[in-house]
Amino acid sequence: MSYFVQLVVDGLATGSIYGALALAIVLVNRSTGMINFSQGALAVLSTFVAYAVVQAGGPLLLGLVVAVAFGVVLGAVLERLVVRRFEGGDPNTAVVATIGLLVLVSGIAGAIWSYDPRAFPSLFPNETLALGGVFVSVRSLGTTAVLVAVMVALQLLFRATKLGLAMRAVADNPGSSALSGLPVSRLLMLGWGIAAGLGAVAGVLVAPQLFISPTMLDFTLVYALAAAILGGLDSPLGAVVAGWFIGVVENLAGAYVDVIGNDLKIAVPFAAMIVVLVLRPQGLFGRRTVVRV
Amino acid sequence: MKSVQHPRRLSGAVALIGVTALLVSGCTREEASTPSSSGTAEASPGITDTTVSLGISSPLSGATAGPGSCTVAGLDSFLEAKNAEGGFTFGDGKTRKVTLEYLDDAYDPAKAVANFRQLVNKGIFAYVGALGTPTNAAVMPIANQQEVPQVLLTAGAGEFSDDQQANPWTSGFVPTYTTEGAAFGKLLVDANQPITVATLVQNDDYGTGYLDGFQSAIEGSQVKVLDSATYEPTDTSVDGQVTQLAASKADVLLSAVSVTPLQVGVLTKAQSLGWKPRIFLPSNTSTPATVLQPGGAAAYPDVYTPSFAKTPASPAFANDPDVQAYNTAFEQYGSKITKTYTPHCAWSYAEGAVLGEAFSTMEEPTREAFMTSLRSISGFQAPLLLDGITIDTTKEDQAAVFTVNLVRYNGTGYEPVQGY
Amino acid sequence: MSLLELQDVTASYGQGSVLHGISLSLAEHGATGILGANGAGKTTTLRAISGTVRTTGRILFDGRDISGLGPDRTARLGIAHVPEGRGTLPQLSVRENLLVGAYQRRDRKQIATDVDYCLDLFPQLQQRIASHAAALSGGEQQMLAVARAFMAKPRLMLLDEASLGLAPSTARHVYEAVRRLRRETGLSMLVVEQNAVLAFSVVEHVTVLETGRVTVEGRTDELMGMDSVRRAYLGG
Amino acid sequence: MAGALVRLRAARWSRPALALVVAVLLVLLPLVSSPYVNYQVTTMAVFAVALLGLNVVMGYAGQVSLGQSAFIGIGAYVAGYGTTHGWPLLLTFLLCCLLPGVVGMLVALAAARLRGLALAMVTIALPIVGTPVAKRLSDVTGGSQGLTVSWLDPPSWVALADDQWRYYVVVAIAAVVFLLTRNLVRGRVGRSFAIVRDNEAVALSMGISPYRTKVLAFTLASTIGGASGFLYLAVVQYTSPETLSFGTSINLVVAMVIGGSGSIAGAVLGAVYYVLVPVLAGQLDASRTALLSGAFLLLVLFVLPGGLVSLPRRVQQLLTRRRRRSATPSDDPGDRTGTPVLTSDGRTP
Repeated sequence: MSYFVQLVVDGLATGSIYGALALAIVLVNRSTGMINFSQGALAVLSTFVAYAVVQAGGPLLLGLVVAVAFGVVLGAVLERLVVRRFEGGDPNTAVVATIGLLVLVSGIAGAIWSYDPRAFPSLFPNETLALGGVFVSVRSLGTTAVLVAVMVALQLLFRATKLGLAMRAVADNPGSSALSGLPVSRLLMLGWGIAAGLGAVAGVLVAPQLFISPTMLDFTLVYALAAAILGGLDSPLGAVVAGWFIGVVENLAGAYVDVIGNDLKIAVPFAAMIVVLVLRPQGLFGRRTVVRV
Repeated sequence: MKSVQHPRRLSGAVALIGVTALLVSGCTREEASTPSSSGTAEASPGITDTTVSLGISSPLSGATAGPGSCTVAGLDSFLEAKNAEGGFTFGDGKTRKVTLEYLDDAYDPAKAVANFRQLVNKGIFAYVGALGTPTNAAVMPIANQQEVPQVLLTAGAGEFSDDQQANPWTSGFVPTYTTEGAAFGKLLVDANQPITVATLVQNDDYGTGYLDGFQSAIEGSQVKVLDSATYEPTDTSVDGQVTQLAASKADVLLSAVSVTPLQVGVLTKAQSLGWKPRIFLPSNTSTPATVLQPGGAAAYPDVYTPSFAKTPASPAFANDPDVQAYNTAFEQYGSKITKTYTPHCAWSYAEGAVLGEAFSTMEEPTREAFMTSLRSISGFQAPLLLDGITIDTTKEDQAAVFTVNLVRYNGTGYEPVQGY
Repeated sequence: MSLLELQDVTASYGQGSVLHGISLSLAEHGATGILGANGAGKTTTLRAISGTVRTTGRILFDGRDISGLGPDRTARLGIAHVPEGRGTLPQLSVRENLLVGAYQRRDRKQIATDVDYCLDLFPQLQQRIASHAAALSGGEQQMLAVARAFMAKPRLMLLDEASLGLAPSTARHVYEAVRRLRRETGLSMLVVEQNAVLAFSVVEHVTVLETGRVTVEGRTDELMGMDSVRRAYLGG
Repeated sequence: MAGALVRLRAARWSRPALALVVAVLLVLLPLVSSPYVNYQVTTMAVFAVALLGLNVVMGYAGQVSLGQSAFIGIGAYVAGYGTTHGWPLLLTFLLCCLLPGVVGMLVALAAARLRGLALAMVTIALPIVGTPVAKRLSDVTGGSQGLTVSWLDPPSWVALADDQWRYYVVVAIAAVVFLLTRNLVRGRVGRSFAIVRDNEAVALSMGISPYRTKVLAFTLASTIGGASGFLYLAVVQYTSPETLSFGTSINLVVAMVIGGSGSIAGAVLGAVYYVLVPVLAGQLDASRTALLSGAFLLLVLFVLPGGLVSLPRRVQQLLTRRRRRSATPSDDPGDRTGTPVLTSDGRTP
């Protein structure tokens, strides 16, 4: 029994990593209506900034603050200088532009810091708690706690603030939003900025486990996209819950189903995702949209 | 979404432009060869009386770029340092400087093949030291068909070293994964007592090679494998696998994990579950500073690893002249290519010396002569190799380095071990 | 002084000009209908005012030249544009659409009152208050678009083809509400409408455009007397 | 206006001539150029076919697919298995098209009702799951070490080198696939793709089932992808799970958009980009390839959001803009209602 619970706990910890990046994806989608493939790369670059602060002898918390500030500015600047060109055009071109950003930003990080993973300090003590035969690392608990706090904050931002409402309106239809006096271009910049700042938080949270390297989040991004879409793209709660779901299901399938094994366990959450999407295209927590013609 | 309308005549114009561009940049059908002015035999491409040109394609971007960049940086450091001293002395009495052309294949076999062909087209003499099993596997048949040396590969898959009859133009440098796995097996068998083992291996030739070597070594002994798990190099975490293996409560964990953060994850997770077996780590993820210290390896009774090269950063080797020469050369040349260290940097540096050794007995400026020289090195003490490890290229089914020393972590660095 | 004054305004999309020097003026609390055939430049005139198309010439709003300002700036000055084709935010609920309309306002209590007023104006929206705008019928979407524009507490509303694609009874219903809105709030309006009967129910002045130029203008009752106008726009 | 007419007439006259010139050049090229150039052009043909398939589903039918690499992979594995087991070449080729086509159709049957990102995630599952499956089926696929083949050597009756022979075989097959696809997308099927892409409601009202149309597009795309897998093996002579990795899929989507989405020539240009940019980046600085190719990608998109294929149009546009300074970015004049639905080649149906 404790073996089972341990696997679930491990899965939740991994799922929190997926969820952290998924939140940033959801945020950009809700505030600009786009999917940003460079989300992970931006997070990595911001995390490298935190790394540089720590290398220079600064405390990690300062590094985090600097990284978040850097992320916000980076996101806003990229939106203004690069992404703006592709807004309102062919959505495929916009997505490919974000892939271009992904490649470019990873390349910049690689040119400055090289590619081999480096150890990264943790905000939380490197200890393990034993709870009735189940072991949980303080780091995972801390990561999850921050994640939940961020998720609640985002949920509040979108559901309960005027700014959140304005960001959603702009994501939905920028032209129509402008007619109500919304400062569309500033809101788009802000959306990218906040998302990249959030990405910096996610990066600093997961870097102690994943080690920092330019490609740190490349594969996590796939899981994070799956979590974001499974959760229903417009729901922070959905993104986090779906991240956990993927982490847990993967672990259990790998450990208990011999045919699947550790090599094919990745297929299980994806299969689940397909089933969910076919039955409920708006995702687990997404709001249903009925389009009348 | 609006579609873009394109005039149809474009397609023709476009193809025309493309083909013309290629024709302009392309070469004539004559084989590009750089004849040597003198010498009894006609010189192979890429070698003159004063220069020889080598090529390598490794992953220099993407997830495997860390080790990949090191295979270029270490080799380049050795070659450039030697060039700065005047060059390499060849068996025909001439002194030549070596140039190294390197390209990025991002671990993509199709790109590696294209890179290989590009390098050959540019007229390299030999293709050396490339990293990656699928990439080198894709290049191997072409290299052997075109009779271009594809040698001293930084790839531990057996297929590059197992059969030199079938692939006479290919050779591996680093010990095969099988060699490393077998060394662990032998250590346990020699202890002559019942020992239980759990294994975690990468789901590819690296993992299976490791496991095969280990299992054939323990066959018929008192050593039992209780549980095995695999992981994908793309996994975010291997906590689930470690939890699964911890349930076996085995005495030994063989952790053939090639990804640094995942290997650290293994070390952290097992002890957090209260499972403290003896740990076997592969040679590429056992650097004290980047793996053992972050993973808290001191908590385990013993951590073993196969080793054949000195760790340049280790204080134990601070006064070693080889290490000092390496550090100087790397600072000057290699650091332009990568700023992070993996053992591959030291390995490929040593590989440069092996090339030099082969050049020193090469009496004709031909690829055939080069292969003959390269295949007849034995007892060569390359720089950075541990005492007792020598290069022997005369075995038909082994890589250039086919012995490893098992060493044990002592909290700061490694020390030789006598037994389990 | 008139609230809105266009002086020799031209506008173009890429290649060809659509407006060739339009001049018109609208008094405070007044309402003018713009009539004309397809392609005459009616929608472009509204777009020129709200700043969604590039123009030359002068556009004075409350005495201030607003030409060259973007739609968000003109909106903040008090111009609410209800675009052709229902300007709603499909992924947002009806209530959220109304709140977005009130984005520039700070008077929270009055906003709540105005939401209630809108729901009183368009009772159908009351039942759909939590639905996505995308789930509304065409008529309901048009009502929502008008209500959202009103939520900005504008001084001028630009209403573009509010009857387009609606069943005649629904269209009448929308225009009845617009008339009530005008009566009760004194809101100034520019109304573009194919269906002149509906337009005439709201406006007291009319401007007729032909291929980007003003050809006729005058009070509604004057134009009703003109044969050409009656034939062209009132079906006899 | 008159100038444009003259240009059009000239274009009509010169098209067959131009096609002839291109064909002759393509035939002569391998005889004079180096094996390396031949190899690269052959590789371009391989990826042009892969991009053509992707273009059918993404460019023409407007459905996102991040799974194209999986079909190349399946095609390459089928070709490898067929070659090592001595199947006749034609049969191998047909199976290379058929099997990926069936897989593509099955996935589409489940997923074609989805849109946008949901569809993207379902399709990305193919390479994500396909990679470990390929490793698992090591008896057929050679596992992670891959499958090395030696085939398509020139028969004894032709006096051609390996690279020349493979060039002709691959380019000929690619040309046939291009011709067939071109006729398809310019015909009734292509029109239904365009209608479904632009407006599913309109499609329904015209009696076109968006669902069936999408399934057809996916099936075609995966079939063509399988064909390119066959060609891939012919050129590279090796395949491994890396071939079907999702990174390849992403790169293909990039190349398709860069070339020009919804355009036959765009597929060719995209392939040229796909093959040449890594070479260029490697020439500039092999240890900064990611940075260089990312920057290059953004640069091209910035200048040519419509892809490389829009270059002549873009040049023309810039020239006109210089002439008439008042021009603004194009936008639909709102007074006109009921814009006709355009097919991909600009005619009304």
